[in-house]
Amino acid sequence: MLRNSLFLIVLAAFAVIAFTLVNAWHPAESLSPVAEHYATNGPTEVGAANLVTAVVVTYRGFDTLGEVTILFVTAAIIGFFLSLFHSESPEQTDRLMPASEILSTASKLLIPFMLVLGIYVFVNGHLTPGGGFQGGAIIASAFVLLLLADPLSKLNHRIIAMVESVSGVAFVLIGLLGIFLAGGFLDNRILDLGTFGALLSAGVIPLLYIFIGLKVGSELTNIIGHLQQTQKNR
Amino acid sequence: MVNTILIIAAVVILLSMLLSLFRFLKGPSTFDRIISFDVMTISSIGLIALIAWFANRIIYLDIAIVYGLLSFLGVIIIAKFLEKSL
Amino acid sequence: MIYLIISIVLGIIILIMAFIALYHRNLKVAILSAGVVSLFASILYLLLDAPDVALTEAAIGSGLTTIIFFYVLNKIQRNDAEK
Amino acid sequence: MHWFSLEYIAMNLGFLLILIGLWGIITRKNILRIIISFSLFDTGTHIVIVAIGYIRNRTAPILDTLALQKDTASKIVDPLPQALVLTAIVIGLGVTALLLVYAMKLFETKKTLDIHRFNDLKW
Amino acid sequence: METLSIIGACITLIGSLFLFLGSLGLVRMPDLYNRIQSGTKASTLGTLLTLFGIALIYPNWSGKLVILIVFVIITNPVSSHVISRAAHRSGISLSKNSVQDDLSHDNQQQQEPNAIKP
Repeated sequence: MLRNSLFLIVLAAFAVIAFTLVNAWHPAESLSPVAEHYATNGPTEVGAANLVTAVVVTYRGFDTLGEVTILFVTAAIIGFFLSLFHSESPEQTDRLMPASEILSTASKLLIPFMLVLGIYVFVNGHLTPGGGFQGGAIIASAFVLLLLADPLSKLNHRIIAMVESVSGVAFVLIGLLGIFLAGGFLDNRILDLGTFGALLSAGVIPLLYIFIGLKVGSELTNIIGHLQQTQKNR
Repeated sequence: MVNTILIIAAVVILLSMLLSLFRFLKGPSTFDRIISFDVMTISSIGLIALIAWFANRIIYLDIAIVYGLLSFLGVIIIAKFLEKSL
Repeated sequence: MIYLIISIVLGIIILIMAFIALYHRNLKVAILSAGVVSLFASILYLLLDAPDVALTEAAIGSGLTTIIFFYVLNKIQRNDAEK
Repeated sequence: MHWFSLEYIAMNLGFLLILIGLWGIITRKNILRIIISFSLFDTGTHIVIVAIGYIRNRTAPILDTLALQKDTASKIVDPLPQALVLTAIVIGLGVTALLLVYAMKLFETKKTLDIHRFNDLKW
Repeated sequence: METLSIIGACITLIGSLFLFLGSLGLVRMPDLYNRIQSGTKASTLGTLLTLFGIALIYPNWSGKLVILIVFVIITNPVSSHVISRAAHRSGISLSKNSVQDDLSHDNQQQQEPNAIKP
């Protein structure tokens, strides 16, 4: 009881801080100078219709590199941790009930659709909302549906690891090419900017997003696959 | 005219979400809550389409597709979990 | 105007769901309501003119997080039953 | 009356979610529930950051129509917070997955999820 | 053009009314299976009508809306099926007023050794 009241006091202090913050805050009337630069010069400098993509991939490409690295480290740690679980009784997999006819049929219909949707999302990242991370997540969910429809199926971890490392290396290589052929690391003006709003435009942004999408998708699939295998082992 | 009718439609969808929220709060079993979750997300697809109309941007419809997909997956996974066949 | 109504209703639903996520006895319901919080937050992002964030939240915040939660809960409960 | 607008509602909602998540993190006993509270906290901060970049009567920063392509800076909302939140959500997933796997491992060693039982390092 | 968009708006309104009726059934129905059928059937129809109405208002949006409609048609029945199957497996009983339970009948038949394979 005493502990809870102490926590309540701490929380009240936080509430006061939050209230003062909200009370002193006024909604912006115009863009901040940085954002204004992005908005006015972004379409001509980067050529991406989606300004968020321009910020994520080009102007703040280092953030994305760090983010992808964090995801990679997370997936590696999770794989390491889950491999520490010792497998005992494999006959327990027998009690898994197979998925119903309707679900397996629907998943056969839906999985290609989801893969295509994921590819659409990350190829069109510079034109419509979405991008590598969302597309990767959708591809990973397609594999989740595969595992749900058939609990005994197994993902091939070697292929997943290969896709992941190849796309990671390609991402960094394209970034390094930017130093030599264009203005700096992860500069997208290696290729021609093309016509604004076309699918093949904005320099290497579609290419970069394809690699990010494959990398994120294989990492998330890796996590899910490891989790699902530990389910079966015990 | 069209705008007014669509605003009324959006308000009706919000009311239906509140009703399914009531079932979520009351539902005796977990399955009632799942079905209420399902109805909420299905109604949200219509709501997102209406929001896309209000904002006059076609790109918002992409979100509706992904939204429907992922909520479907969530429903399937919790059902399989309760069936003890995950 | 309609944005205001939608955002108020979404806010009410999100707050109620957050309280359920903290205080419901059943852990499955708590995870489910955390997923609902994420899903409705994604509609709120859409109202705030951030479709990119809405897509990310719908795909990652609600979808994959819920899936991983259930895998882990399944593993824990199965261990619990064996004990 | 100025409180009664979309950006203030979103801002207050975000801070309330942050407070709820904080309360859950410090008072709940079950580790999984602490992780759920952490994800609520996450969502709250994201809502606050997106609400900072919101400007009234403007549209999303995706220039797919011709009308948006000229005089862009006076028609779109701030793209910068959105990009930051995009990064934060993905990292949030990684952190949550890591926390969950740690919780699994903790459960395997001690057969409990009660946070008060993990007092090995307490003196 | 104007009449078409007004018709589309009315169809959207009817769709949202179906969504409302679906969740009303969710609140009012006596047992879980009735709730499942009222919730998913009515709300599927409601979503379809809503999307179709918007497609009538903006004909150049109809590509994405058709994809969305096909998608809703595939996923919704599957999810309701999976929920009801899981509920039946975990032993939630039917309401007292219901008269037939074919799935448990089938399950009993499958457990018998000489049952005919479907």
